Parts: sequence; C-alpha cells; structure tokens
Amino acid sequence: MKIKYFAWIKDITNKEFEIIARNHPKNIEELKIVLKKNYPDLEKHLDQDVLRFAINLEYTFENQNLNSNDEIAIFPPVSGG
Amino acid sequence: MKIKYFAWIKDITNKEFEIIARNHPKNIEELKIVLKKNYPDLEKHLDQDVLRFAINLEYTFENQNLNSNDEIAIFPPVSGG
Amino acid sequence: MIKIQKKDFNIEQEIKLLKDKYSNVGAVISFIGFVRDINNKKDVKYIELEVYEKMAIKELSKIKDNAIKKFDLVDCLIVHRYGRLDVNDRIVLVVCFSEHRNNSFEACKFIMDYLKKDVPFWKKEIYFKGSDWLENTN
Amino acid sequence: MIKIQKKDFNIEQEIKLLKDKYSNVGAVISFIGFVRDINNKKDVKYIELEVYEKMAIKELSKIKDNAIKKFDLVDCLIVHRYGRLDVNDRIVLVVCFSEHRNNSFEACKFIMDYLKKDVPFWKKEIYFKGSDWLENTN
Repeated sequence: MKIKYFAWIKDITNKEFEIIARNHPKNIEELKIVLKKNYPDLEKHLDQDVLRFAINLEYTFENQNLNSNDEIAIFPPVSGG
Repeated sequence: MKIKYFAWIKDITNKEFEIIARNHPKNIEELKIVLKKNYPDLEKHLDQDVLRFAINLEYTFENQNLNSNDEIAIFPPVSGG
Repeated sequence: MIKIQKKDFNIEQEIKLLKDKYSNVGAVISFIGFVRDINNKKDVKYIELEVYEKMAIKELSKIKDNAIKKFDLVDCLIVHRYGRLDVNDRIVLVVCFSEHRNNSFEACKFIMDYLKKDVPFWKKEIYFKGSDWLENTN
Repeated sequence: MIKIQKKDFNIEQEIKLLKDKYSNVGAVISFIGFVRDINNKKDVKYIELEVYEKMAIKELSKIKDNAIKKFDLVDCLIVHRYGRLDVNDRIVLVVCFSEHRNNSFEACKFIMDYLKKDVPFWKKEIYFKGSDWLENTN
C-alpha cells in the first residue's frame, strides 16, 4: 500500500510518500488513526475533516475498504486554475 | 444631406449613397415618403418597420428632425459577429 | 481597443499586446467567431461582410466602455473583420481582461449579445447556388 | 485534449491545432489564467504549482467529457502548467469549440468551476517575505 502526501500535508509528514508493506489499515478510518499516531500535527486537520482522500486516483467520501496494492492520496483542498 | 444604404437595401436602391442637395425631408417620416416614391420595392419593408435608421452614426427610434448636413443611414437588421 | 480590419489577426499576439500592460490581470476570456461550412442547412462557399465602418467603431466603443464599467474589467479588445471571408476564416475576436474570471465571462457574453444586435455589419452568405443576406436572431 | 506540462503554451497554435479539424465550429471560447502581482493584499514574487499528475489527468478528462456531453461541444482542450511560475506567467488554458457561442460560454465556465474545485493542483505563493499555500474558495 502506497500513501502519497501533497502540498502542506507533505510539510507535516516530511515525505512525499511512504509504503506500508504489512499490517496495512483495512479502511480509511483505520488509516486516519495510523496517520494521527505517526504525525500528531495532522490530527486537528483530520478531525476538522478538511482533508481529501483519493484511492487509486478517485475521490472517496466514505470509509472505503483498502487493499494492499492501493495507492492512497491525502491532500488539502485544491487550488489550481 | 447624405443618405447611405447598406446590405440588401443597396440592392434595391442600386446605389450606396445619394446626396439630397435641396428640399430635403424635414424628418424621418418625410424621408420615408421620399424613399417609397423613389424606390417602390422599399415600401413593404418600410411599412413592416423592419429597417433601422441612424442619423450621424446614432440610432434613431423616433421621428427625429433632419438637418441639411446630416448623414442618414438606412439598413436592415444587422448580422455581424 | 477597437479594430475593424480586412486582414486576419493572431490571437496570441493580440492578447499579449494588452496583457503585457497589466500585472493585476488574472483572467482573460476570449471569443472567436468563425465562418462555418454549413448554415441553415446550406453549403457555404464564402461570406461577404459589409460594414458601416464609422458607426461600427462608435457602437463597438460604446459597448466596450459599458462592459468595462459594468463588469469592472481591466481592459477589453474587439477586432472585427470585413470583406470576403472563406469557410474556417475568423470573423471576430473579443477579449476581456479582469482580475477574476466571472467578470470577464459575463462581459464577453454581454459584448457578443450587443455586437450581434446593434453593430452595423451585414453578412451575405454565398452558396454553391445563390446567396442570402443574413439576419441575427436572439 | 488534456495537457499537463511545465512549459508555456501558444494560444494561437493550441486553438489552430484543434480548430483545423472542424469546419462546423462557429464559436471558440477560451479562458486563460495568469499569475497576478498581488493576491490577498500581498506582493507575490512567484508561485510553485504542485500537481498529482495521474489523478489530475483523470479528473480533467472526466470534466472535459462531461462538458462536451452536457453542452454539445465539438471539442475541448485543457492545458494546465505546474512548477515555478512567475508573475504574469500563464497557468491554465481552457478552450471550448462549438457550433454556436452560448454552449461554449457555459461549458468554459463549467470546466473552470470544476477545475478549481476538484482537480489536484496546489498553489504555493512565495512573497518577498514568507509564503502561503492557497485554497480555492467558491
């Protein structure tokens, strides 16, 4: 499972991506718990529900299940255009 | 007084413009009478009120008075753009 | 800026010319009108665009000034061609420059609506058989 | 067509490339977004545009396909840049091609609204003192 970070999320995690090889979170809610543990500064943003999650390039708005070969992206509201 | 014709009006009058040097019509309604007399094929269009009149580059929607040095333009609905 | 001309225009150059003057412009919307191959179910060969030039400049200037004021534009450019234009040729270019995009979108639509209604240009479409003077409808 | 690229684009060339394929196109509307000199009352030095490229292509393709269908477009082009962009540089180009103008006006607005909301690009504005990550508002 690959987790990608963008914009100021990357400034908090200090990495662009990481691989979770084993015992990966089973769904988005479990992933959030892992993130909060590893990156305490993310907690308030996750709790305020401002971040967006994409699984395999598609937005997810629910507590979707995760598979070991998924690419999950976590990012703040977009600002292109 | 100069009278200018455009688009298919020009096809009826067979000229792009003409000068009325003396006894010029005093207002738009008088001009219409002159036009109907000189160009019988214009009569139905003038009666149907489809033509537009401009005096010195400004649209006129009333029976405005005319002066000897005016430039009057008569044309069908526009189709630019 | 208002231009009435026979020759074609380069969109990149026309936009750059004005944009280079303003660093506060964030949004540029342009409309380009082209001669279509088929109109009213007839095959078009070419069009003849007639203009009452002095009045067209005056009407376009009024529309431009109104649009700038009404939609708070930074600037605005209208180029309209006349003469013989073939299928695929460009007829008109309207470019609106503003800080934010909604103003320019609204302004560009506004200008085209008034241009089609009030500016003294007339299109004669020449078909493979015959020709028609056109009339803009709403 | 969707393009995500570092390099600048030429508006004339981009429009011509697609327009040359269609003789039934009468109206082309384009939106160009530029880096402004001042934003939120701060002097901007330059911006850094980050992109999640694979997802951006997917999202832009969806928006383009929706716009073509919804507004009966003949075609549609979106070019979005990323990387370092200075004041006055171009960020994005959206071009809509249709038979009549209203479809393209609506489509171009529609595309920009969704692009600003859903496509994974992020702007970091670098000021003469400090920097900010931006967030699009409605």
